[in-house]
Amino acid sequence: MSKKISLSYHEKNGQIFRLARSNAIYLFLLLFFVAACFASPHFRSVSNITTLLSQSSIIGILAIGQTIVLITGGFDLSHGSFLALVSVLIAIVIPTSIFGAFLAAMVSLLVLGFVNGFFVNKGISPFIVTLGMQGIARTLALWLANSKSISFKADISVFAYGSLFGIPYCVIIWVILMAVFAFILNKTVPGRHIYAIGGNSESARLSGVNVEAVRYFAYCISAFCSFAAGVIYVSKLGVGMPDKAVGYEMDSIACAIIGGTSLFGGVGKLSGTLAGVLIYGIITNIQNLMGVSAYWQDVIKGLIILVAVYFNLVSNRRQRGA
Amino acid sequence: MVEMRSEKLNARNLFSQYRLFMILLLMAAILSVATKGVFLHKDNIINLFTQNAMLGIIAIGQFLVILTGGIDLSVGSVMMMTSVFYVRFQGLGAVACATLAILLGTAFGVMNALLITKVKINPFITTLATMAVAEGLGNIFVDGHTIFNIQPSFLAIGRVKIASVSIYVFFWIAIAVIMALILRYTSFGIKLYSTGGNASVAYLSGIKTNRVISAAYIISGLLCGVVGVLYTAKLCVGDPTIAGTYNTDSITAVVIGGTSMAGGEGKLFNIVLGVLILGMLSNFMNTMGVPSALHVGVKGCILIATVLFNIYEKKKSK
Amino acid sequence: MSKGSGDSRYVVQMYGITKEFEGIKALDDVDSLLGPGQVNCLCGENGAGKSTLIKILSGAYQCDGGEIYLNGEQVRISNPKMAKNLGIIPIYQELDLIDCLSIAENIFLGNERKKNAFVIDKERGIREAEKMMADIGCEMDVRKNLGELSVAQKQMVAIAKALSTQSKVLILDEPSDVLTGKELKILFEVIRKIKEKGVGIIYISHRLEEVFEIGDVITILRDGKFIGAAPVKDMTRKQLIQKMVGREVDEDVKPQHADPGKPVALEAAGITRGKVLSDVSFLLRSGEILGVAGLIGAGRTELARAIIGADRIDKGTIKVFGREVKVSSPTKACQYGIGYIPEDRKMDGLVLIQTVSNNILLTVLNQVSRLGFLKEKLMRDTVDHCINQLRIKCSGPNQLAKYLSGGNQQKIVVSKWLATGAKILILDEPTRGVDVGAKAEIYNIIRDFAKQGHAIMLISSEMSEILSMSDRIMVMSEGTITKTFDSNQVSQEELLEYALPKSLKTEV
Amino acid sequence: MKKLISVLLAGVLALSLAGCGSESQPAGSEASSGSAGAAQSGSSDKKLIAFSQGDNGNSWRVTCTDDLKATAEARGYEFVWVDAGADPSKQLSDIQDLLSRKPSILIVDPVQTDALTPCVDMATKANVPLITIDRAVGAKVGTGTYVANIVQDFVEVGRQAGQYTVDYLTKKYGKPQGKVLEISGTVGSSPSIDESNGIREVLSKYPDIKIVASQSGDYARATARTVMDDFLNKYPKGSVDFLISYNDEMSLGAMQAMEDAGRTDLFGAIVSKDGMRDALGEVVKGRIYACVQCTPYFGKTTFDLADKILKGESYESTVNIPFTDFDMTKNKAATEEYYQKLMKDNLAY
Repeated sequence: MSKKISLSYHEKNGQIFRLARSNAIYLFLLLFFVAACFASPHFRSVSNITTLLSQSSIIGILAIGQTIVLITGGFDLSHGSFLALVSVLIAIVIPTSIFGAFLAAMVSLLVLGFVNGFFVNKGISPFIVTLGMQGIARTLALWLANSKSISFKADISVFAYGSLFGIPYCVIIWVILMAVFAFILNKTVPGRHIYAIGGNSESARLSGVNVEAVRYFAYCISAFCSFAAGVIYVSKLGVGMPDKAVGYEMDSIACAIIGGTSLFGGVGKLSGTLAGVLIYGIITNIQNLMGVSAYWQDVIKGLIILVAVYFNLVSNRRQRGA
Repeated sequence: MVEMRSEKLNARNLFSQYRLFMILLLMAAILSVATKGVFLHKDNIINLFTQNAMLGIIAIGQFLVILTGGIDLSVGSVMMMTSVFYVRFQGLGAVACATLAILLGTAFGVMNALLITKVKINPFITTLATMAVAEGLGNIFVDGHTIFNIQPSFLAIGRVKIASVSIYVFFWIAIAVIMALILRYTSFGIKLYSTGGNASVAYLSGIKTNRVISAAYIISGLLCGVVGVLYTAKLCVGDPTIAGTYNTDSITAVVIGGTSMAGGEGKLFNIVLGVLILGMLSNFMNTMGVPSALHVGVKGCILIATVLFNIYEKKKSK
Repeated sequence: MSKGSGDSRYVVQMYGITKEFEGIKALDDVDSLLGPGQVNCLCGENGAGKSTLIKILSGAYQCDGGEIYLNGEQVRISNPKMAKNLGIIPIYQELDLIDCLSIAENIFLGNERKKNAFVIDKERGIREAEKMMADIGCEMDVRKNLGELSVAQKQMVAIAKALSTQSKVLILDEPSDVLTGKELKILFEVIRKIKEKGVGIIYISHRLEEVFEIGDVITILRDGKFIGAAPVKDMTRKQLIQKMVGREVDEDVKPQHADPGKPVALEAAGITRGKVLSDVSFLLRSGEILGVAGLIGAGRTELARAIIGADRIDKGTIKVFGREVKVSSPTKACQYGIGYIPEDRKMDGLVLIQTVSNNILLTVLNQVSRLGFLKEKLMRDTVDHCINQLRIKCSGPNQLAKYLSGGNQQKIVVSKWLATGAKILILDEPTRGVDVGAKAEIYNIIRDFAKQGHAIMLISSEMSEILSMSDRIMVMSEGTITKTFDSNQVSQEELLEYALPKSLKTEV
Repeated sequence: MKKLISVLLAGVLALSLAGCGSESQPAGSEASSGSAGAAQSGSSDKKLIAFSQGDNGNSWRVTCTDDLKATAEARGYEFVWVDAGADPSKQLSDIQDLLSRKPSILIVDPVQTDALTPCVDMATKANVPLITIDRAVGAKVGTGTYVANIVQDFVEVGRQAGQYTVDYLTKKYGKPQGKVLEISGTVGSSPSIDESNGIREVLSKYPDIKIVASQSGDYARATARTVMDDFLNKYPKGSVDFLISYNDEMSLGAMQAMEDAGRTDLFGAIVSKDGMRDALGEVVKGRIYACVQCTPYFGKTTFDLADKILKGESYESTVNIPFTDFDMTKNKAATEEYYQKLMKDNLAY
């Protein structure tokens, strides 16, 4: 009897630790946040927090797509170019019709996402496919825009700057997408299949999962997220810029990995990614607020990324150990 | 590697062995027709090699890393950092400073190696972070400035030519040959390929896999250091913005060279070809006046195409 | 030209099945019949085409020729999903389960329990999964991640999964490979249950005793050709083996006794590691074969890894030929002359994408090189010697390891350690997934080592193998040694008795 | 758990490093550490001037930044600056961050004209006077708190370059004719576009002058060098007359290519832009025909304006910084003198 009790107690104890560990990245976020609050009084102001959130929304939305692709054991290096392409497409079509512009952008992005999926299904390493696509999409953007940036009259700045009850629309969009895709990942068949093929695509195939279809699905989601992020991007700038948004894919990947997504697939949570994005956002924001010299910002960013990842790593290792 | 000997027995393998070489010849043919023979002109060939020597050397380091199943995103940035480091501290005298610069590059290699093998952080994220660090340090060294006043004595080295071929090319060839010999005639070669092919097997067979992997990253860092110094000599400038495309281009070249991202498969000779193919491509596009906007796209297509071809080849040879 | 015709008395009829891979006939005009409630055992050496045949039946491959009838109607099975819908459920050798998903999710992967077309009904899934696991006699929390389970438990999940769909035909490919006594019993229970439901079962195993225990009909293949089919009762073990191998194989073996005078090669004392190994001590003499029996997860592999320094140990000392040594890594083990032939060949044994030669040389690189420079001739000689010594069938030292048969791959792994001149060899499941012919060869090789005075530690889940090979047998359970026997004074039952965890004793 | 804590500490360490990092860094240390101090005390007697640099990625921009910083500190302002690394989206974010520090004046060097337009609203909302330098933003000066714009007219620069081209060729052939190579700036960047418009505006008047090849040199020395290598192979000696290069970096790269290829025929037939010291040296040596200077030294003009604004005096809302031409034909003396000055003070521009 007494044995039993002590056992259950032990169990509970273990659970508490496990809880702490499985949410290690939030612990880090919290700590980081508090530290930032002490580091600069401007940081804790409500306005700055809202700014921080709306600034993070673009990367945040990209990171959603990135996480999903990473979970399938894939990769998406085309985000940056996709963003540029969306901005250009919208800028070109918007004079004729705003709705048409969004539709055009979305459709063509989904097509490109599908192409990514196609080649990955052909057995090429996703890294290569999307690296290639990065170049191709960039070229498309430059070619469509004839290498110039395209400004347009229509005012769609509401997406980036407008707000509802003080909450910026871009943040709202971000939250909605988070919710939707979190639901898809955890509660729906295709969602679980995404984890399945990430864990072991052959087994999934033999279990009758349509692996190829799932891959298409994942890369299209990623492309769709690029579209959504692109809308906010272009509405933020009010210009179609074919040559900008370089290297955003690296940011989205970094965020996902900081959030505990594995590069080998099968493992990852959108909630973790969210934490990753916020940490990432705070890094730049706080450094700007503290007036850290531009040159040092890179160095420190690099270091903090390493620390954050290591932090997650250790906690997970121990979790497995326990 | 040892494999080579056997594959010669088999005609298809013979083809797939020298496939890239044939692609290269094909491109050369097209180019020389398109440019009305200008391409085949001695100067142009030389200049093709000179232009790509730097990338060529970096790609060798990248190749070793990818062979272990890893990836090094920091090559370009480390190269830049060492370059500006040299310019910043050239006061110490060419030799001393060059040595220090190369050591700095190596140090970054060591840092990557430790983070990956000891701390066990994934290579991608590790090198992504060290890339940022190198970028930052590079700018700090020179305060973001491009520095021009470089000791002429040093620049003279950069001007040295042997049979009207500038020395960078010889550096490239030398390093490539040495590395090829190492891979072919030393146990390190087998260890590297095996570790890349299946680390757990290698480990259980008594190979110090961590050392092997570390070696790859350290060599990569070292080569970046070397290139950094050469680069300074070549362009007579310490410029903190040159990291540019080297990071991805080196990977692209290695992959076009038929190396598998999973590690364990690939041949150094083909990497040299990969670099040349990439070089010919931009050489072609510039001479043919292909609008700059299209360059990246074309590169992307070629990249995917070659890998598709490789996969197709593998399927056939099975 | 239709050979047979639909006959509803059979669940499955396969006629003239033919399959080529790049010109090599993997299957050549093979027939097979399966009645309802029947267990049809597919027998044949590795490469005989067993796996190919069932992969065709389950839609993983398409056959180039031949017809398949299901309950008398001809069917074309173009993909796994279709096979599932037809009620043909395979459980492959490499379990088609996914570690990062929960047990319930694994069971219903591919046909999830849904609220509607899109949304999963978690609760219902869990409820049904629990019931299914209970049905096949192992209750566990189905919310657990599969990754946390033992191989045997996974096997059970795989079976539950197979039963989750309305199955007409159940295909079991080497299910017993990872199972030991108790689980095997359960498995056979389950199979008998399924038979009663009129489900046809195709059963593949290298362990002939199982064939005779559970099988109704035997279908024998050799080199992709159909050799014959017969009811189990009309066939003796010897005949079967003869048909499979196409020649006489002398299977019965007599343990030879190492005299206790021989020097102690390996002495482990109080080896302890976390929860998996507690205070393990034993002696291993030169020229002796020490069998290590036990159920999956008893800590046998863990012990081996601890000895060769692949995993760090918390406590305990290891003496090699009387000298106490600190084995901190396999590299060290290699230097002290301890060789380890791991359990999982493809994962830990071979670099599949590498040449035979490089695989063999992996352990002796330092011997065949000076200052890191390879001595070509010495290399070639070493490799040739190994290939000849173990009669490894390969096109040459530069063939890629992945193109070799299971048996030959295993031989490479063994020769890798022979080359080092290791005095102590630890073999972990050396005959798993190896066919009868090669098995006998490997047994002989092992005995030869012993004769040459090597000390051998043989880990195996096949009680018969342990009994026939070992001089002494030590039984492990829950990370400790429960008993050590002299092999000629112990029975399977005794071994099992000691192998079972205390917690389970009551059940048996 | 211990390990976790250790890592937590590491995290804090990394952050605090962010603080001290800025001190251990010579440039800007004063400003940032000062700002940190200001953060704690919440009040600082110095007026804060915030500067958002669009792209500190080339020495011209760096010189510009340094000049602003030096001038600001000389005049007793607290100066903080941020680099957007050529990413307009990041620059807008940077500006938001800077504004939340409530500077007295915000100076912006936009990555791109239209894209940065929103920063006017931001400044207005925060009620901080906004000055743009080097390029304008899409809004009219005077809207909200967008008080002033200090620029150079790259179209005009282009016209000048075009004019030089015409002069040279006319001198060479007696009448305006000939084949011209062009190495342009970063694809899609507004200065590159403006300049090329300016050039074509002029050359369009002379049908016999043809731009036979144009490639982007990315405003970078290495790229330009590669491009030139290929040009030289395609156009053997005598088949081209003139090279228009969009900045000095690229001109110097191109000249290295010529030197290494032994193709000195184009020396002295180059028009360049910026007025970098080394380039001026080449002008003086006569190897570059002409160089249109656009100065990175905005400091004086900008802060004269800033002082006025803060004192509430009247001021010009649009200032065009004049550019000087360096060549050995019209402005020999001026050129040589300026070059000597640069050598003496060891300045890049």
